[in-house]
Amino acid sequence: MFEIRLHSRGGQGGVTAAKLIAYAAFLDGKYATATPLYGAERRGAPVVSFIRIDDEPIRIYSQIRNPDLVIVLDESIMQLVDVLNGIKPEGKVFINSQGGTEVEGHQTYPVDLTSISLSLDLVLAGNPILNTPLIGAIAKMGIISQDSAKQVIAETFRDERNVEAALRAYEELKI
Amino acid sequence: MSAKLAISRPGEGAAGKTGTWRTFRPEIDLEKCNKCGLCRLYCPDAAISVDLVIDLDYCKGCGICAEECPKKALTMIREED
Amino acid sequence: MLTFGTGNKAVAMAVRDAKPVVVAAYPITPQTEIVEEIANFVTEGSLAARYIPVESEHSSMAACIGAAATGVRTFTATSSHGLVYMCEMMHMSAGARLPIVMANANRALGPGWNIGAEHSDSISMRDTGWLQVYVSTVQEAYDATLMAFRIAEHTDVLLPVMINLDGFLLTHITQTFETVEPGDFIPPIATPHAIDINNPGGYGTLTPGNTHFKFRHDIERGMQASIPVIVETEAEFSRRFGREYHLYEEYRCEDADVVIIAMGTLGKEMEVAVDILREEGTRAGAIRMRWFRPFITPELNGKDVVVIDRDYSFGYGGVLAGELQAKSGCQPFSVIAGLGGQEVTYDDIAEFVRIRRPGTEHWFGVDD
Amino acid sequence: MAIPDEEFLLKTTSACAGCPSSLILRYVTKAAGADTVLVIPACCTSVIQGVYPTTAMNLPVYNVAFASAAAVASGMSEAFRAEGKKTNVICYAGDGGTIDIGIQALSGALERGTDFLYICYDNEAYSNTGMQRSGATPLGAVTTTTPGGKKDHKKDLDAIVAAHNPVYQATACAAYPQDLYNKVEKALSIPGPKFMHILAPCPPGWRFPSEKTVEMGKLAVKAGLWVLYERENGKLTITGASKAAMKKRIPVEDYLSVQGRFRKITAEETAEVQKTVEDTIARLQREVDGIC
Repeated sequence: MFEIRLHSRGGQGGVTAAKLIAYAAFLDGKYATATPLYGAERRGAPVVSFIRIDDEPIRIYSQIRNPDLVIVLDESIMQLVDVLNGIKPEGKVFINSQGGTEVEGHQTYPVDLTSISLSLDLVLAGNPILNTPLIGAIAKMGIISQDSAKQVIAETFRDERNVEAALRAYEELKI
Repeated sequence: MSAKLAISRPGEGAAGKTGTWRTFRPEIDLEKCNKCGLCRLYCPDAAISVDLVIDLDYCKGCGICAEECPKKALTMIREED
Repeated sequence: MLTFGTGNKAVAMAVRDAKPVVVAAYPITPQTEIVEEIANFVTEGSLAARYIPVESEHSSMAACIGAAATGVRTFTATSSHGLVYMCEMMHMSAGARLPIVMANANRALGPGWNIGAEHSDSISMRDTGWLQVYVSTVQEAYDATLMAFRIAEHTDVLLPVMINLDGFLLTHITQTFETVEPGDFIPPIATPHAIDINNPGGYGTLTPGNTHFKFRHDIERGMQASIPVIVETEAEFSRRFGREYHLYEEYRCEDADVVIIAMGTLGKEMEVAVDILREEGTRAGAIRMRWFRPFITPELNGKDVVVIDRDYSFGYGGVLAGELQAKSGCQPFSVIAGLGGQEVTYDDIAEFVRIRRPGTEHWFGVDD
Repeated sequence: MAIPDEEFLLKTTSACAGCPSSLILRYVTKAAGADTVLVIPACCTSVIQGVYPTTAMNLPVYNVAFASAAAVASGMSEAFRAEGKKTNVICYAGDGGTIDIGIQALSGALERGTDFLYICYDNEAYSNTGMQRSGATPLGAVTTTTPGGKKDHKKDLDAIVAAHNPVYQATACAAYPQDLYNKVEKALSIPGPKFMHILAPCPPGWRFPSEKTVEMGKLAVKAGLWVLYERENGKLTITGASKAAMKKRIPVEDYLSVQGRFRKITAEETAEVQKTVEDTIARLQREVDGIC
């Protein structure tokens, strides 16, 4: 089982991003679940979502304690939340980062999703859309297939710029 | 019992012969009656027929008919034991 | 059709596929998505139902009663405070033998305010005459909702059915599930005591004690008759659509020395705990109770029993543990866990088995 | 409009002798006809139908819990309409079940545009349980829970209902069966939410002899304490005996003094009741004149 923990702020689309990643995995023929951790989150407050991907039906509903991958949609959250808590020794970290932030001891993938969206003017209710470029980046990491990533974006967003955002993130992420 | 819900079916006497409730009984003086029908109109229990005959099996003896009769053709008479 | 969505969405799609004539509902977290989806189906025309946006849960059940009394198929959904607010109408709907189907997103009751999963809301409705089924996957939420209509409307049963799904844990998780074309799986509804304008009657009139108890007894007859109807419905569902369900689900129980018993999502997660315990050399098994009303006593054959209750009856104990003890004579290790959405993992569940003391009660997170 | 001879209340209910509710119900059902379901919450009428297995009501009656009548009617009406049936759905509820515990469901059903007629028969107290005060009990009335006389005014139910803009709204009184019949018949001819508020002078509750039921209703109208009107598409029309009462009224004292429930009313309270009457009449007259 591959377990992903996604950290974001309310309004950044983290909950939707988790669903889209799980949906892409489903399209790849895998079993997948996406779970938002609800509390009294409001716009701007830290939010956590969980994604599980497996070849077998998933029977676990509790939170992910030892993620294989941590996604940080907002770098500034790292000041507030211990995003690496419980991460597996070989666990990887994806950070939406302007300055190429690296995390010690873990393979880190920094991509500036925010700039990609802003350059394409992909803004919804004042927030740059982060989940479409994220899908591109996650596809580059091999967690979901390119075909499924494309299909998910095509089914979910009408605006062609979302495809462009995903492609740019795909290209920017260095393996 | 196969009924799923208590469903009562319509019938006279659902509350018994309410005529036994009476202390006073209405009596019509046909000499005075002008067949205006107000007694029947106002009877809460529909105990007065279209022909203005009072059904004493059910009349509860409220006395509205006598009270409202414009010709004073109805009087309430004490029931005898 | 294979699809991907939340537990709430699965319930809404099952309702769409069951084609009720009237849906009356009031929104409440975490059930809201169910009524939003149904309102969407009605608006876009994929469900030809009357959607009544009532002003309270008391009225949502009342409106379902009014509609079901005319003999049409009805649905509503609620959660937590909404469910206990409609408590009076829960008794009225079952007492009037109306086959209403309702989804309940299990959620804690205040105070303090808590929107996490807990079974205290539905458990407190156990004596109303409603059938209660607890589901543990998005697929099961869809399947159980479809089956609920067939079970409720069966003329041997004629009792309302509540599908319970854990708030957030199941209502908001996104999983793969398959929808079906029900066809004639749910026969046309034929309520024998529906209002008949041509045969006037006083429905639910004043009923003296020496008759009233006969109607009460008939509710219990319907409850008992529901057991073969459930078995038959689940078998027919499996024949037609390929997915198997039973009154309760056993996991690795054959040679088990100890079984864990729970309902809802914990009843699925505990399978992982069983695998862990087996690897350690403990012969563990699991029984996921699906139907809480009618209560079906599983075969325990002298095994050690660990019961996890996501509920509590104050002054008494865990309700599932107590009922299992009363019905089977077992001496369970009664664990109270997961109230208010308290996080309970498969590791925690495995630990309950390791520390078990039959005949005692353990509050997870309190007694540690 | 000629009142049909057919009776839907068979001889007889177990209502008290001189019961105004029975009298009202006779004409409500005559106007509604056989294709009607009455939805009845807890009230005198849920009891007086008779005891299972026989009922005095010769049309379908659905008995429901106290607070739920309007919501049950909502579901019933939607189900009938969905099936293409025109069956009248009439809630027949007391003042407690309407003004107090049932007002939320009533408000919701009116707001949703439910196609039904809601009738509140108002005997100004919880009579079924032995005369406890309700929100409809008037100032100065003694009830078992206002043993010193009620210190608060009657709730203005009609103003609350009017705020929902129902397609048809009317008042009526047990003492004027023809007026009542006409209004029920008219209400049922209009689709959408309809409301009627009917005064029901209750002999045991109001403490007057059973033969005075009709007389008491007439006094209420003559004193202007109860105004007969209908409001259709927002247009108010004063009807029947109230036309005269709008111009000339008997003093409220003539009405209060003949009822045992007002035995403790003070002179100040009587003056206040009189003032309320004058204010209400003036307000209704302004509406008739199109001033407000």
